This record gives sequence, structure tokens and C-alpha cells, in this order.
Amino acid sequence: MPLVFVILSALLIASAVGVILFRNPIHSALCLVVNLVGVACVFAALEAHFLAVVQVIVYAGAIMVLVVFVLMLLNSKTEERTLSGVIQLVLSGIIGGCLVSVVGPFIIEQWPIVAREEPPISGSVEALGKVLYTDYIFPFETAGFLVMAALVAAAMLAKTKGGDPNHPRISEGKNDGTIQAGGEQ
Amino acid sequence: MNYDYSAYYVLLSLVLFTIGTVGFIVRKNAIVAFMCLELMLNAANIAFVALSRRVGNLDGEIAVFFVMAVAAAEAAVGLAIVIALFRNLETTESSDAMELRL
Amino acid sequence: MENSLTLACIPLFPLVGALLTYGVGKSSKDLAGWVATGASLLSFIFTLLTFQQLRALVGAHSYEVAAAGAHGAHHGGEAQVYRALEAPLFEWFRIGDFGVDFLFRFDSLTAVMCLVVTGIGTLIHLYSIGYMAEDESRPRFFSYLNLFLFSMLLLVLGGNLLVLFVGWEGVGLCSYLLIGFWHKNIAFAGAGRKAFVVNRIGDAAFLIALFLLIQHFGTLDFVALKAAFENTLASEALLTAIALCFFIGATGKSAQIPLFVWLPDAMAGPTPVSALIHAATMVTAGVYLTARMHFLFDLTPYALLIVVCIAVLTAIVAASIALVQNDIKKVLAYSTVSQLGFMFVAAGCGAYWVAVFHLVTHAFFKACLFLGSGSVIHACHHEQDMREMGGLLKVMPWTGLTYGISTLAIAGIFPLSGYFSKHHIVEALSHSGETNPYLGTYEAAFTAVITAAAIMTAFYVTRSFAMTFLGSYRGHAHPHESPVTMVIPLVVLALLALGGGVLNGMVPFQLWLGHTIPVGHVHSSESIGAALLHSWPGFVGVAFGLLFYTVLPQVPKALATTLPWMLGALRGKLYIDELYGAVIVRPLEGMARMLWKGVDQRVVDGCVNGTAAIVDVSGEVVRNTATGQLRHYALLMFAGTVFLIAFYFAM
Amino acid sequence: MDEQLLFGTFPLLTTLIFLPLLGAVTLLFLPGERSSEQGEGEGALGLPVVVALFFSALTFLVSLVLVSRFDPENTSYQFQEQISWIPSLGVSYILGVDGISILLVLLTTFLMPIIFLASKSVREGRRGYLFHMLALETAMLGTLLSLDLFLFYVFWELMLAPMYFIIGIWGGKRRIYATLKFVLYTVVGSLLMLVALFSLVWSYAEQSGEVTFALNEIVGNVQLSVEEQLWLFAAFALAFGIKVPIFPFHTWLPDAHVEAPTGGSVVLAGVLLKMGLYGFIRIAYPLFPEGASFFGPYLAGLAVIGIVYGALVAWAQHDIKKLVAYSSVSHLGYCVLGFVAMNTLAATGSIYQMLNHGISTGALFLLVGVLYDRKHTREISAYGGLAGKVPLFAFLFLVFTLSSIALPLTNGFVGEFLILAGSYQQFPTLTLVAVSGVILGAVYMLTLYMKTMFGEFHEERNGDLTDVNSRELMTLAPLFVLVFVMGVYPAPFLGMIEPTVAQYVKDHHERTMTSQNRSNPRALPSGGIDFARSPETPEVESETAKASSGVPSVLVSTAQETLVQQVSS
Repeated sequence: MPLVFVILSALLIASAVGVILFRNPIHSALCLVVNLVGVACVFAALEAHFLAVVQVIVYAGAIMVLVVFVLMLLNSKTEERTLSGVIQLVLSGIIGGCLVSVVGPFIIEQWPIVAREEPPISGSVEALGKVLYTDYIFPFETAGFLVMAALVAAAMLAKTKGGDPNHPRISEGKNDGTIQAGGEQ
Repeated sequence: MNYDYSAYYVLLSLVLFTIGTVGFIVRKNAIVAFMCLELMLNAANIAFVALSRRVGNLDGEIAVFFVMAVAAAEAAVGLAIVIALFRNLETTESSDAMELRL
Repeated sequence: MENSLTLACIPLFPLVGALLTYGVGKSSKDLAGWVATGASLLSFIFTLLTFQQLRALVGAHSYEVAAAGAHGAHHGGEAQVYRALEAPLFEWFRIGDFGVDFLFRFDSLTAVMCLVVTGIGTLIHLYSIGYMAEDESRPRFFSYLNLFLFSMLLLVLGGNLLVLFVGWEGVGLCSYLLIGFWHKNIAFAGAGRKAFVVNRIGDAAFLIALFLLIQHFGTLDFVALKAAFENTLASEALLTAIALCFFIGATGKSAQIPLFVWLPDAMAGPTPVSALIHAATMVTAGVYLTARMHFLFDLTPYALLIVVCIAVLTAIVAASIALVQNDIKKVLAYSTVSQLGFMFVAAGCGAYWVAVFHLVTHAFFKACLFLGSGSVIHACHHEQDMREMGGLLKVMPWTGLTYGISTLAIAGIFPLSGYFSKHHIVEALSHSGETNPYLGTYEAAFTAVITAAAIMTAFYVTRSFAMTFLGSYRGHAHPHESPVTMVIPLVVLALLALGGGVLNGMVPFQLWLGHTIPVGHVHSSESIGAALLHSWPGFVGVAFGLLFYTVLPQVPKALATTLPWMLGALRGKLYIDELYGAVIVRPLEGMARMLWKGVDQRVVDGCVNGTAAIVDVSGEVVRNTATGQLRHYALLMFAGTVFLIAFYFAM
Repeated sequence: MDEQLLFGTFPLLTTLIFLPLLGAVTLLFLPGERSSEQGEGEGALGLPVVVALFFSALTFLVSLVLVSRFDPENTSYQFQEQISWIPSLGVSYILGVDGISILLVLLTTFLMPIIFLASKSVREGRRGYLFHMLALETAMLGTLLSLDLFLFYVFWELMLAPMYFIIGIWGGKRRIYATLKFVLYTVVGSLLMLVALFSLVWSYAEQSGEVTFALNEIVGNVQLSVEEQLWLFAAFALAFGIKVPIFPFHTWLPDAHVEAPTGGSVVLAGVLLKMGLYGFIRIAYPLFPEGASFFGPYLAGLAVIGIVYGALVAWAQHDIKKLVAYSSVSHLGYCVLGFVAMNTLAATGSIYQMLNHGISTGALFLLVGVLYDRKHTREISAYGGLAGKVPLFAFLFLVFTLSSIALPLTNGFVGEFLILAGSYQQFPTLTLVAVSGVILGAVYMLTLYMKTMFGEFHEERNGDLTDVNSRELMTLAPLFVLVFVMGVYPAPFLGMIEPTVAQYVKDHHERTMTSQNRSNPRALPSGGIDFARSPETPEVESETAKASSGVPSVLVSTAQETLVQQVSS
């Protein structure tokens, strides 16, 4: 087992645990940045260079900036540790442990370590681009639409209040849940 | 002679995914929960890349590409939702948003 | 068979009359009565025309038989050839091979019934014009009366059992409407309902008889049925069952034990109604049915025994109740029940023509009695209690005279009509053992009881006559003789009651009926002395009646004080209404309420609502898992997914 | 020739079904009624009602055309239309009409204009009410006319939605409870039916290699084991039995009737209840002859319980509408009994009685509606002595009461007589019990009549009561006429029903024979099969030797049926 992998996985797991355990969201976010960069390294180690670059640009560059920005904007407070939170942690930890212990052996069994002669495929820009713009052109375009739609949706959601009086804030539209059926007979 | 360690990468991705899920369950803060989602997506990405290599074609890597697109879209919408939530309820904690409960 | 147009017209007039009367009544209430009477009269005239046609048809044949009869030859129904007029209107319905035609058939039996119905019907219509003169809703009354006539004619003209049943139920409906005519009084309306429901019990049995006939004979037409019965292989048990079902139907309509309870209550209706429906015509439908179905009853001696048992019992029970009633109409009502018992005795002995004969004479004198009582009630301003009457003979001579004649007629005194028919009944009963072995055993006992009933009959009618017309007036009204429209029918009916005996010989009534039903021997006429001797029960009853209620009024009082329990029982009509109430009506009512409140609302709806409640409660419980916390949902989802994966790998 | 060409290709049945829906859609485009409602006089009907009336009357005319062109002697489906709908599932749009359904179709189209005329009493949101009624008519006609199981199911479920709203929105005080009960009850049944439907179709697909929902193809061709037949029949029977309703699944009916607006009650009693029995006739019996012969006696038993039970419970009611509703339970019991007896006499009577019940009970509900519109109470004790105050009303009430208690010369008698006469041949003991319903029917209806119409009149309470007005008279007059026409001269109606029913009964007995023969060849003596085919064999003679020689064939078939029963048991 290459040393790179060992180091990377230790880093990744540590930072992931950090994300979920730090009580201050900012700290979590910083750990996530580390984790994302680690994933980029993993991509590089797997010779998917293009993805490694995209990973850094999209995640670390774009998404994380957005997250941190929102965190700052909303001034999220440090979470308090509660008993129910601990119980939940333990419970979900047990369930997660189950998952790993069940699926893990299966994975090892499924893809045993083999030696192979042919060179591994190259995740180079050309190769990827060729596949992406030929075989996957429609999904690609669809993804484009998706992103656009997401942008529009985000804009709509984040629109400031006081615009349209016909669309009151959710909390104001109190509804007692009964259907007003017919007139009194 | 190359050795293929993809099983370990998939195992790593499983562990990361599980951590992400646990985080999503444990954390109240919607933004952190959101970050945990990113963790899970990334874990899946690792598995994709590793197995793509193992299988010997680029389909897995393409999938990663699309996952990233989805993640980006999700980030945009998700954070917008968090902002809307904050604007309406003055909180970013998902546990406070329970008006639709019966 | 021959088709006849006039026949089809007979029931048409009352039907049109019923509609017309109501229409005319909107503008002129007085005219309505005359329209109805006219319709009834037209119907009578057409009956006469049809009767003439039938006589022409029967014609030569009938004289042959008469000649043979004069020689005392032994002949019965089998020698006769059945002749009838027919009016097939249309096919009512036909399913496969089973079809029912809307068919009228006019034979000698029907002719007699039709003449009685339309004849007496017309007289009573005429009477009603006077009787109902002050009633606001008399158009409705006359409309119902015409409708009744229509139904009754359907009943007697029906060529098959189903058309008969139409009339059968129709008269029940009209009876319901007319009993409850003064519907403001809920008790009167209740009496109407009681009549209808009790009749319906009989009708249900009637229906079952029809089902059995359909199943085993496939037809309801009288002629076809008669032919089918002549050489049937059906078991006697089946035949007895059918016959008894018909008889139960007849007990309903003709007020025999156990279904007689409605008739006394039916006196709630206007008196002409009591005369027409509850004395002369409708209640005799059961007797008519028995005579009509003679070919069935002849095959079932056991059923006939039951018929006679019931009839004798009814005759004596009703007569004994009538002894102590003070309401003049109640006396006559129980008298009717008792007299119907007499008719059924005759029918049960196989002497159907005697039953029909008594039916006719009874129609005369009982209609007269009822109309007379109506006249009295009318005069006394709707007072029905005989203790509030007395001495009315002086004020209303016509009414008193006709009532007196009818009293003697029903008492069975020679030479009035009642004697002949009643004598024949006793005669038939005492000879019944010859043809029916079952009856032979009880012959003597039955004869004794029926004679006792005859004495009682004479006694209670005389009592009513004495209390009403003799002595001095005890009431507070100012009685007066009734108008001429009421007196004319009284006189006509009294004359018929007086001279009805001519049917026994001078008019060959027995032979006439012999064209349709078996009549047995033609009896040679008896000497006047023998006849007077044979009417001894009538003399005894009348004598005691006159004695007790004019000269020795202390005797009945003494009897009442010595036998108070008996008086109470008879006054209380033997508590049969109460018994039915306690045993049948109230338990059923209780059961209905129990089924509704208990079964329907508690058990069935309980199950339904219980299921709903279970769903509701379990929803309430499961709902708690929906905390509204995103994280809890995620945890559950995660646990579920892991479980599924683990499950998959465990497999 | 021209005419034949015209009608040969013209989709008459489709027109019939979707004309009301067209009307419903048209209603949506009418101007709002808020303004018109206030200025409306007592005489005016208002534009929406006129439109609904127009479309329903048009539908009625189309159905009259259908009836006039219908050939009663032809016992197969007529005016068939077939279009493939969902080919991959084998679902087609198949319509057809036969002697069993045609008069029910006519009854439906006949009642709807009357309901619209009577819709004046709906005060608020009348347009929505009319819309639902028209949609309901489409669903009902579709159910009656569809010959594809899937299509049938779609229309069957479609009937539920408009009725849900009609009761739920325009109903009385407990309308929500009533409408939920109605819908849930029905849905429980129809879910089972759906499962059974698919089970049937798949097993037929396995057997024949093609997936089809076409009724004609499956009936007679599908081969099911006895056990399968029993289960599937039970599932269908529950669905249909709830709709009828057969005791003990009847408790939704009184609630639904009481809470529904007048028109809703009329259509519920007049048509919807018949759908249950129609389902038995069209689907459950032909498909599962074995199940039918097993469950038949039980159904008959439940029907008789329903007759007596419904009558008794009706007697105990204080609410006029509830009383009439329970009387429906009793009357539908007769219909079920007649059909289950499975001979021509009773089955024809059963179908005829369905029409009669629609007319007389529908009219009774209309009359109750007349009272309710004026006094806003349905309590029997609130009325009394009305005969003097409102004579015309009392007269009409009397006539329909008599029709309900099956007095001869009214329509009720013919049906009831045929049913009982026929079923007596099959179930003598049960019929004897059922006959007591004849008595009890008179008891509760006359008690109702007495308590409302006779007795003391409460001047201060009901002094302002007015008699039936001309509009209400117009709704009742056609029913009034039909009561007598169908009672005095039923031949034309029976003539349409009878040939088809005779064929149906014959087919059913043949199917039972073959099914039994197939599933259990040894159970049937070899003579039995011949016996079924030729009624003139000596065995028959000996069986019926008791009766005289002129016994018609209806009765011979009865003897056959008893034999069939003996063999099956």
C-alpha cells in the first residue's frame, strides 16, 4: 500500500471528523477546505489530473467561498453540546459503524488487489473532453440547464422581502390546516 | 507491474461517506449539515474515480464531473434556502424549522 | 268462452268516476257525490247487460240441468260445462313461458259477486250523498269509494290469481284510505294502518301460495289451474300447504281468527264505508277466493278441517264479544266477523254455493243494518253509544222498520233471507262427514257450537235493536229521520233482506252457481212448519233479546254482577289486541329499536368507527416519530438504509 | 339504409358518456354567478342550471335514440365501440350495451334532468354542484357501458370523486363524517377489487399469452382453479357488496343519504346503489361461476337479512330521510336476492326492481327535499297532519309510498313479485323470510305516512307550509307517471330485459357446468353434462313428474338448477 494513500486517507478522515465535531461552524468550514484539497490530492494520485484541478477550483475555490461567505453573513453561533446531541452522535456512530463493517469486507472481497499489465487510463483533459463532448453531450447540456435553473432558483429564494405584497413571508401565512368547505347549511 | 488498490480507495470513500452522514445527522446548523453533504458527495466522487480506473474507461470520471455540477447547483440553491430560512426564522438551525409538522 | 266488451267496461266506470269525482269536486262538492253514484250505477247497468249475455251463453244448457234437477237426479258440478265471458285486455308480463294476462272473466260466480258489489255499491253511494252532506272533503270520499268499487271489481272479475291479487290489495288500500278518512284523528289513521298491515300478513301468505302454484303448476289462470288440478300428481302435503296459505290470506281479508283484530277498529271509518267495505263486499273476498279455488280445497280435506275449525271458533268468539258491546257499530262489526265465520264454515264443508248464498244474503241485511246504524248515528249527531239512544222507532220509523227487518233476517227467522242461508250452513255442516272424513269426527261438536253462535247472533242484534229503537230516549241530541237519499237505500236493502229467500228455489241460484262451482244435491223444499221449526235458534235469541232489554232489564245486570270476570273479558274483546301487542307488536318494535341502536349503531358502526379509531390512534402514535426535525428523519432514513443493506448482505 | 350508415359508424355510446362532461366543462366558462344569484326570482332557474339541464336533457334524448335503435332480441352487446387505449397493458376503450344495462342507462339519463330541476334548493356554489353532478353522470354512464375491466374500474372510481364533493360540500351538518365514511367504505372494497382485477388479468395472460382487460375475451375463456375463483369472487363481491349495500356493509348508506343534498340522495339511491349489483351481474358472476355458486346462497342469506333488518331498522327511525335510506337497504336486498337466485324470472325481476327502486325512492327523496326546503328539519315528529294543509304533497307522497310498498298496479309490485316468485324456486326458506319484508315494508312506510300526514296539524309550527309548487311538480310528475306505466304495462320494459337475462342465465349455468367439469371431472356424473345441454332428457321428466305435463321451461330450468346445486354441494 503506497505511503501516499496512507497519509492522504489519514488526512481526509481526520479533517472529515473535524468537520462534524468542531462546534464552531468556521472551524468546520476550514476542516472541510482541508478535506476538499485532500480529495483533490486523491484524484491526482489516481491520475485524474483534470478532475483534481476542477476539484480545487470548484469546491475549494467556489463552493467553499460561498459557504464561508454565508457563514459570515449569517453570523452563525457556536453550537452547544446537548445530551440529545451526544445520544444522536453515539446512535448514528453505531449505525455508521455497522454500515462500514458490513459493506467494508464486501468491498475488499469485490475488488481484490491485483497486478495488471496494461497502463491505467489517463484522465487527461483531451481524453475527458473527448468523451464529454461526444458520448455525454446531452447529459452535459442538461447539467448546464440544471446549473442555470439552480441559479435562477437561488436568485428567487434569496430575493429580499418587501417586494411583492401578494407573497407574504412564510411565517405570516399562518394556516390552521382546516379546509373551508362550502357554506353553512 | 502496477498494483490496483482501488478497493482501499472505495473503502476510504465509504468511511468518508459514513462520517458525512453522521455529521448530517448530528449537526443542527444547516450550513454545517450542508457541508456534510459536500463530504458525502466527495466520498462518492472518490469511489467513482477509483473504480473508473479499475474498470478501464472514463465513465466514472465523467460521473464525477456531473456530480460536481450538481454540487454546485445544490450549493447555490441550498445556501439560498439557508438565507431564506434565516430571514424568516432568524436562525440557521434546521431544528427550528418545523412548521410543517402535523 | 266469448269475448265481451261490456265486461271490460264494468270496472272502467268506477275508475273514471274516481278521477272525475275528484276533478268535479274541486268546483262543486255536491255534484261529486252524484257523479260517483252515476259511475257506480253505470257499472251496475253494465253488469246487468253482461249478466244477460252470460245467461244467453249458458242458455239452453242450464235448462237441461234444471230439468234434470227437478227429477232429483244425482248430479253435481261434474255434469256442468263451464261457460264464461272473457275480456283479455293485454298481456301484463311474460317471462319465459310464465306469463300473466290482464284478463277479466265473467262466469256465474263472478256474476253474482259483481251484481252484489255494484248493486249494493250503488245504493251505498246514494246513501252517502245524504250521510256525508256536511263533510268538507266529500269529493275525496266519493273518489275513494269509486276507487274501492274499481278494486273490488278487479278482484271478482280477475281471470287469474294475479289480477285477483291486484284487486285484493287494491281493496285493502281503499279500506286503509277510507278507515282513516277522518285523518285528523290519529287513532282513526292508526286503525287504517292496522287494517292494512294485518291484511298484508294475509297477503304475504297469499303470495306464498302464488309462488307454490307458479313453481309446481306454472300458471295462475283459474281455468288452466282447474284443468291442472283435475289430474294432478302433486302430494297432498303440497296441496294442503297451498290451500292453507290461501286460507291465511282469506283470514286476513275476511277477518277470521287470528287476523280479525282489524275489523272492529275499522269502524273508525264513515258508516257507509263500514256497510260497503267492512260488511257487504271486501270482507267477503276471502269467501269468494275459497269458492273460486274450490278445485284446490276439494283436494285437501285436512285443510278444510282447519278452515272449519277456525271458522267455527271465529263465529262463536266474535258472537260472544258482540253480546256485550255498547257501541252500535262495534256490535255490527263483531257480528260481521261472526257471520263471515258462518260463511267459512259452509266453504269448509265443501258447500261453496251455500257460502256464496250466505255472502249474498249477509250483504243485504248487514248492509242494511250498518246503514241503519249510520242513519241513527247521523240523527244522534255522531253518537255511537247505544246507552245514549233508545225509543228512536217513533222519531225515525223508516230506519227503525228496516233495521228491524234486517234484525229478523240475520237472526235467521223464516221466511226472511237469513234463514235459508243459515239453515243450509247448519245442514251442510251436519252432512260434512260424508265427504270429508276429518270433519266427520267433529261434526256434532261443530254443529252444536254453530247453533249456539246462531242463537247469540239473534240475541245481540235484537239487543242492539231494542237498545236503540225501543224504550225511551236516553241521549241529549234531537234525533230526526234521515233524508230521502238515505232512506231509499235502506228500504231497498230491507226488501232484499226480506225477500232474499227467493234465491233458494224460486230463482235457481244453486244451479246457476253450479256452472262454476260444485253445488252438490239440490235440496227439496221443506214445509213451512218444518222451516219455522228449523228457525228455532233465531226465535230463542230474539225472544231472550226482547225480554232482557225491554221487560226484564235487571236480568242482564244481574248476570253482569254475578259474572264480572266474564263481562270484563268480553268487554275487553278477550284482550286479543293486548295479547298481540304484548307478544308480537311490542317485541318487534323493541327488536327494531335494538337492531338500530344496538346492532346498527353499536356493532356494525362500532366496527367501522372502531377501525377508523384504530387508524386514528395509531396515526397519533406514529405521528410522534415525525418530530419535524430534519436530523431525526435523516437518522431514521440512514438506519433504514443500513438495515436494508445489511439485510441484503445477510441474505 | 342511410340511417343505418349514420348510426352504424356514429359513436353513440361515447357521445352519451361524454356529453354530460362537455356540459360540465361548459359550466366552467360561464360568467360568475355571484351577481345573478341575488337578483334571481323564485321562478327563474339561473343560467348554470339551464345549461346543465340542457346537456342532461340532450343526453336523455341520445339515450332515447339508443333505446329506439336497440334490438331487444339480440342478446349480445350492441353499439359496440372498440379503440385501443394503452396497448402495452392490453387496455382498450370498449363500450357496449345489452338488455341488462340499457334500461339502467335510461334511468340514469332520465333522473339527471330531474335532479337539475330540483337543484334550486342548493343555495351556494350551485355551479360547482352542477359541475359535479354532470361529471357524476359521465362516470355512471361510463361504468354502465364499459366492457373493459380497466375502463370499468376507472369509471367506477370516478363515480366516487364527484359524490365525495357533493356530500362533503353541499351536505348537512355531519357531512364531513358522512362523506368520509362513504368514500372510505367504498375505497376499501374497490382496492380489493383492483388487486383481484390484476390477479385475474395476469393469470389470464399467463394462460393465453396476451395481456388484455377486455371482458368479452376473459369471460368464458379464463380457466381458474376453484380456490382462485373463490378468492377473486370474494374480493369482487366485497367491492360490489359495499356499494349495493349488502348487510353488514350498509352503514355508510344512511349517513350518506341523510347528509347528502336532495339531488345527491336521489342519484345515490337512483343509480349509484345499482352499480354494486350491476358489478355482480356484469363482472363477478360471469368471471367466477364457481365462486358464484359457492357464495350465492350466502349472498342470498345476507340479502334476506338485509330485507328484514333494513325494514325493522327503518321502522325505528325518527328521521324521514334515514327511514327512506334504510328502506333502500331493504329494497336492494330484494334485488340481490332476485339476481342471486339465478333464474330468468327472478333475475328479470331484479333488474326491473332496480329501475323501480330508482324511481320510487328517488321520488321519495325529492319529496323529503320539498319538506326540508321549507321547514329545514327531517324529524318525523316535527310534522303531522300535513294531509289537510298540503293535499297535493300528501297525494304524491301516498302514491310513492304505495309504490315503495309494492302495491299492485304500481311499479314496485311487478318487480317484487317476479323476484320473490323466482327466488322461491331456488331458495324457498329464505324467500319465506323475505316475504315478511312485504309486511314490514307496509309497517314502516305507513307509519311514516301516518305520523307525517295524519293526525293533529301543528298550526304554529307548520302553518306557513306551502304545497308543492309548479317546479317541484315538474320534477315529480314524470316519476309519478312512470310509477303507473311501469306497474300497469311493464311489458315493453320487461321485453327489453328478458331475452338478455334468459341468455345470461343460460350462459351462467353452462359456465358453472364446464367450470365444475374442468376443475373436478369426477364430481359430476357423466349424465350430468348431457342433462345440462338438453332439458328434454328422461331424467328431467322424472324430476318434474310431480308437476303436470304443461310445465313451462322456466320451471324445468329450475329443476336443473337444483340439480346443479346438489352436484356442487
